[in-house]
Amino acid sequence: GTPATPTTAVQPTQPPQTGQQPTQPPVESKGPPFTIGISNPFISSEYRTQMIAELIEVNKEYMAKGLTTELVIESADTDVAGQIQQLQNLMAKGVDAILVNPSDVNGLNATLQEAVNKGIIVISVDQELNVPGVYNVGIDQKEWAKTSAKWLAEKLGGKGNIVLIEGFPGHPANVARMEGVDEVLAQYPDIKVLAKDTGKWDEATGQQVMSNFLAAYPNLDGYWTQDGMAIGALQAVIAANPAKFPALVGEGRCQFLKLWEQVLKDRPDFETIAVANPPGVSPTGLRIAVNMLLGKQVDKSKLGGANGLSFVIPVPIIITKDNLQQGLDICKDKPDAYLLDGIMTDQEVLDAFFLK
Amino acid sequence: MRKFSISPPVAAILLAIVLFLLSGFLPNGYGSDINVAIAQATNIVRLAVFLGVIAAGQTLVIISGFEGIDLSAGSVVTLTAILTYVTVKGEDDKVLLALLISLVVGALIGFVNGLGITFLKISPFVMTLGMSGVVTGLIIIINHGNVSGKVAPIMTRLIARPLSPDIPIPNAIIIWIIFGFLMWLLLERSTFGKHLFAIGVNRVTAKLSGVNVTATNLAVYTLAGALAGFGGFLVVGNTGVVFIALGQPFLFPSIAAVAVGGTLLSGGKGSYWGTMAGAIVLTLITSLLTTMQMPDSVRRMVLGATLLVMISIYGRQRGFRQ
Amino acid sequence: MSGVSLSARNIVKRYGGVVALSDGNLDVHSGEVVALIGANGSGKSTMSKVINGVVVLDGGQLLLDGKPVRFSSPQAARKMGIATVFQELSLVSKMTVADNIWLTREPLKPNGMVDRKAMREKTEALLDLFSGTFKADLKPDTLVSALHPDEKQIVEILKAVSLNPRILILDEATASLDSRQVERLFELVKRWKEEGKAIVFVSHRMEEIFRIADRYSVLRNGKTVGEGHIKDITEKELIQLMTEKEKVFQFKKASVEEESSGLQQPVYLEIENLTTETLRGIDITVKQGELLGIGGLQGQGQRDLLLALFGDIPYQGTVRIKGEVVKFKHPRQAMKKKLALVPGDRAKEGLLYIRSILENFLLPSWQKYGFPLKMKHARRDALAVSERLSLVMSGLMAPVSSLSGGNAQKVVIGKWLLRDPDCYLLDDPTKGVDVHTKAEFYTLLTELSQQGKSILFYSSDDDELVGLCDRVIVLHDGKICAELKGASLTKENLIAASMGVSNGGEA
Amino acid sequence: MKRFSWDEMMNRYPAFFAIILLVVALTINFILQPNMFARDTLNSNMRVFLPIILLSVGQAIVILGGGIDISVGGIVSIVNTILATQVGLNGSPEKMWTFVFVSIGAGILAGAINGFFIAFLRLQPIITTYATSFLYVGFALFILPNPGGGIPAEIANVYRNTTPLGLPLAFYVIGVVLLVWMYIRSTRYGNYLYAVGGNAEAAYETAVPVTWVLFSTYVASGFMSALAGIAITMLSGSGNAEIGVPMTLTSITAVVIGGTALSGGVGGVAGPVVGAITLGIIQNIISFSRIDTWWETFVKASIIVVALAAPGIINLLRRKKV
Ligand SMILES: Nc1ncnc2c1ncn2[C@@H]1O[C@H](COP(=O)(O)OP(=O)(O)OP(=O)(O)O)[C@@H](O)[C@H]1O
Ligand SMILES: Nc1ncnc2c1ncn2[C@@H]1O[C@H](COP(=O)(O)OP(=O)(O)OP(=O)(O)O)[C@@H](O)[C@H]1O
Ligand SMILES: [Mg+2]
Ligand SMILES: [Mg+2]
Repeated sequence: GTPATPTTAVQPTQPPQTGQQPTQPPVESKGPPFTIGISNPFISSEYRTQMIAELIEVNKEYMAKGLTTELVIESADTDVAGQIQQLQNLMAKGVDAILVNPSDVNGLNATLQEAVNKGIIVISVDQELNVPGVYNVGIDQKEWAKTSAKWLAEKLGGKGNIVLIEGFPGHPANVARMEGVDEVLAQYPDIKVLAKDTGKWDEATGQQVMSNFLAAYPNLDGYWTQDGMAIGALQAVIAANPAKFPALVGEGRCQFLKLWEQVLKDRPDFETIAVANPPGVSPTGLRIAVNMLLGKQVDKSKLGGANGLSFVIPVPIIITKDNLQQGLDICKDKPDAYLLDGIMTDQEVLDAFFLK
Repeated sequence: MRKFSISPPVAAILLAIVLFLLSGFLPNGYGSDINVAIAQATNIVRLAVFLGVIAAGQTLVIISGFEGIDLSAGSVVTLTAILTYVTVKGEDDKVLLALLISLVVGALIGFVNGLGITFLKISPFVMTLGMSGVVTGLIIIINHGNVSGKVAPIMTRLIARPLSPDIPIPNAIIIWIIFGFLMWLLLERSTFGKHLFAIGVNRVTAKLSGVNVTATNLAVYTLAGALAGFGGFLVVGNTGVVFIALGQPFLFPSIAAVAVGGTLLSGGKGSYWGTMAGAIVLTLITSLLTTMQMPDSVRRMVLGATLLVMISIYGRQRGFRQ
Repeated sequence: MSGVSLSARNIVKRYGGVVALSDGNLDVHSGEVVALIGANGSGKSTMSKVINGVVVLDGGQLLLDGKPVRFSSPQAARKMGIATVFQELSLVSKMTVADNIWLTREPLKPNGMVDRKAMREKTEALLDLFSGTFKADLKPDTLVSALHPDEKQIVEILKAVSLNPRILILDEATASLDSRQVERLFELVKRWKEEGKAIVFVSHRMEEIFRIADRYSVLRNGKTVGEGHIKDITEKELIQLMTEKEKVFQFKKASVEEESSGLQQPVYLEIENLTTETLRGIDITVKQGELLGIGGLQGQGQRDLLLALFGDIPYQGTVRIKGEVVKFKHPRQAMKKKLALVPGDRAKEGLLYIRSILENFLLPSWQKYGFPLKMKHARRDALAVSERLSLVMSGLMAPVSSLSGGNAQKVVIGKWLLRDPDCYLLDDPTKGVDVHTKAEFYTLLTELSQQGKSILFYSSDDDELVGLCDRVIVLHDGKICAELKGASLTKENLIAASMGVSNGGEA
Repeated sequence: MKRFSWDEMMNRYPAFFAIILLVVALTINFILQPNMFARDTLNSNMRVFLPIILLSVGQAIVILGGGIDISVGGIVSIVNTILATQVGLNGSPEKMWTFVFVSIGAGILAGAINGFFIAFLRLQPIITTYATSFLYVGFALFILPNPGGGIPAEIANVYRNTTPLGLPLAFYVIGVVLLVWMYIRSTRYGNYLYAVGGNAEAAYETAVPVTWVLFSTYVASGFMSALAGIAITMLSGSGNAEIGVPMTLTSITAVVIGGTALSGGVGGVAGPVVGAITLGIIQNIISFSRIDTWWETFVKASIIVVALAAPGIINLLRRKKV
């Protein structure tokens, strides 16, 4: 039969008993090694490739200790239906926990619910979902955006003309971030937002949009952008080569830091900020999952979010002109596309989120 | 009595000019400032360069007829951009090697497309669509280790920067003009080009006039691949960075640019000048809608409507009743 | 069935620059067979398409039972009881025989589904009309693509007949039928006539016309030039009507001396036992400067002979050019050996309709102009050829589609003149070409042969063959059935030989 | 008996090759995933495949008639956004029913727009539907600029969890679609469709209402796209204007794998249904075969290309033998 345990009362570490049909994953409390599944519907981004690579890396640690088996990774460019298929395949493979980076705010709800009902620990990484029983692990997107928005507002002395380049409109992370930006800007009535456009989270579009803006508003005071689009935007500024660079927001990618360093050679007074958006939240999520599977008790008081199921990971690093060198040092032996990152250690995870 | 008619590329250019002039009156337009207007116009043309180059191969395969189309162009752009990026590693003297690699890899992929289309008689649409998936697969295989590389200063200098501080014409535009001239040479002043038009109109006539239809068809897909490869090289020179989704956004606009430029989608008639004009029109419309702060929904609808109008004007087919 | 009569008066029909009908007339009544006769391209098929509503007419009038009608579509004509056997067939090859025959008129079951069983039975009943004349595996469920040409033709006939029309147009319905099948068709035609159907019969075979038709109507270059009762006219007179030239061109036979000097010319082309799908062992020798005519009814392998020589279709046998054995696998190779082919269907095989006259002229020759192409030279050469051919055009950059049929045909020949080949293979080059242009062609051909070019000249126009050629071979069923030259080269002999009556001078 | 040739076989049973492919794929999948025929697994797979199956059916009808429809994904998006915004997460079943009908109306209207341009104005299908796909996705974005909204979970669960007689709901839907198709196929209209796709000129001469038949194929495609849109909305329960976009090319691939040639007039609807299922199964095989993550896309795309090329390869080999 199907499990009837109400999801709200689920104790993830004590999954409900179910029948022994061969089609059902073995869900009764069992010991290690555990199998953890990953569902990622979008591979055409460096964030995601770094995320997958780090997950594999961190899992090796646990494999060595005999706590987990090899990860079951479902990762391909696909749509909502495709991700539902990914999740179903993971369930069919009998995984003990699923880390999912969702492609849609509500589209996976029923499927994830099904997984939760099967006693699988489901963790949504990077993006917050509002599904009973599904945990979230990620940074606070709103706070993340506020950090750089505040920096920009202060750099402009509280007044000036700016433009905004956002990611995919309506994407949950983007919505949260833009809310944060709006909140900050609301405190600076003299900062005027001339225009806002989507850079679709990619460099080329960001570059195009910024080029358009620079042509339309040659005397721009500053701009706020996020993630991958920041490199494109900065490239556009360099190409346009205005007398005075607008104050601008950057991103935590090695490529950006190197560009920053380069610009400084010509314009020593150039300033920007890079707030890391760490793919490392996923491996951190993996650590949380493993510890939950091992029966460690989560300290509910440390969780936030609508359902009280969100693990909020602190932003690992913020680079300003003061610690640029630190960032560049990290980047020394890293590929250009590397995103400044932070993966919490097992101990840090235990200290931060679990009952002693 | 001669009917008043206007050639499609000219129509596209006129449309572009009219749109641009109108854009001046928009709230965020250039207004009366001639310098801003010039800057804006230059910028739009500069942005059109990359679309224009990528649409070059598309122009060729569409001219070759038999429902010719290249849906793998987007992923080839990404692939060669990544290859350029990792080959150059910031060193000027590797740039030529990277260019060569881009062209050869693009040509190889195009060649495989051509083999499937000419010998296995797979429809170009399906063949190049499938190939696009394969190339995307290759990109992921190459990219998963997080590619490490860098474009060379000379690439940035030659592609992304203006000619000189005093002459604010971006080099990209100059490259495009030279490229356009070469494309013209190929299409209008070479035997290959003449044969290409011939197979696009009528393959039987072409064969009976001594044209090697098979070889020409194979060559055109190979060349289209190489041109997409060149597009990838240029694009990475402009962005300075690579990422997996670099080329895909260029794919459908590249087909639209060809259509707007008046190249007959059934093959046998068209020009690269038209495609250049088409690329400018599309870039202009996109940028106009951006300036007008139109939401994405309106932008897409306007783009769709524009295309529909353009093809209604010169894309009609013959009716059954004569 | 009540009586019916249809008349077409002063029909005008243009296709772009080509005038297919300039003054077409036709009358047909219940219970009679009218033969619509004319040379190739004289407008017979166009007339059929005017009557059955497939094309829009540019002028003239259709009267059905005395009342003017306009057909806005094939449906409209069909509603009035007009059915057509199309020369090019109107079959969908990926559908079955039954589906094709009953398309749009499928018998339905009460639930709206096609009653396949009834349709099969009805098809079988129809096939019975021709029973015994085709292979047993032609069944209602056979795909049309799997049929032989004669079987397809039968299906096309049955398709029209199944409409039980008042007026039936048979456009060259006998062209690909064998004699037994033709016999059967004629029996049927007689029966239909008795039933009161009106029948328009298009054919190039005189013998058939005299057997079956009651009246005739002759088209020449889009104009009806004679109508009357068959019994009032002889075969010879009819042919005369069809072919009579306004005396613009006098065929000048090469004088005896020239002919004998021609005999001393070296051999250019030797063909031994050439065999293809349609050709069954052809042996020909052509001398330099010889103008060799190829005659015979349409579709006896003339086209294959030319295409095989030009490397477009595979063949067995030996071909020698100036003693050297060649086997071309692609027209390009034939071109390199200085051969040229003027194909039969200029629209489908000879021209790039939407491209310019210049490009059409130069298509086989671009390599000569280097890279970048020396357009000035190319234009100069094209202009020279167009002047030599007195091409009537608005300019070299105008598309070929803007030219009239005769001028378009000049372009097809002109593109080879530019390459100056040693040997021309001509596949009915004067089809649908007006008299003046024909005259110019004749002059050109004579000139070319005087310059020592060998010419293989297939024509469906017997006058041309007789008037121009040094020697004519007549093909019948893939074989040479007669060779006519000198005194034996007369039109009478040629026609006789074409019909397969091999009493022609087997000189 | 030369008549019963391979060509005839492929023509009579166009799904033949597709079914072989499906059987092979199922066998491999079964080896890798022994529980795949269990009720839950079967149901969970089939409910995911259903939207694309429905879409492929519509696409197949257009392709049979000699066209192609690039806008199907856009229509799916419109339907999805209508349902997600108008029914809402807390809507009633009555509301759902109402808007299911509205959605179907919208799908038919969108199809009719395509049909109008293609059948009556005689524009090229590929570029016309490409243009309208912008219109449709733009319109969907207009209805629902940001992902969100949805339909009530209970209604979604009906779709997800209904398994009458232990068989997935999708089987019944497919059954009904195939029955309806078999009915249509055996009406006059069915014959018209094949005639128009096979030889429009001959069909016209035979008094088939060619223009209307062409028009109807796009309407049918719009209708099926609406059904696909309803299915995917029931599957995901949420609204997203981009939801249909990736489905277009998949539907075309499914049709071709299903043995329906892009040239029209050959094939059927059963083949594309099989093709769509095969594509889904291939995805499963990749997933269960434990291929290195980074190779998955490449392997999958290569399998699809080989599947697309297979009939061509077989033909080439047969030609060689003859
Ligand atoms: N890609 C294609 N798609 C559809 N039909 C084609 C294609 N390529 C050639 N054809 C058909 O083949 C015929 C001529 O091409 P073919 O390949 O035979 O010539 P060729 O390449 O010049 O010959 P060869 O291969 O001997 O050099 C034409 O009738 C044309 O319709
Ligand atoms: N669709 C068309 N487009 C252009 N020209 C055409 C078309 N159909 C026929 N013609 C031209 O119209 C003229 C008359 O053609 P039609 O087919 O009526 O001749 P016909 O008497 O039937 O010849 P045949 O004996 O060869 O069948 C020819 O010059 C032909 O080339
Ligand atoms: Mg060939
Ligand atoms: Mg005719």
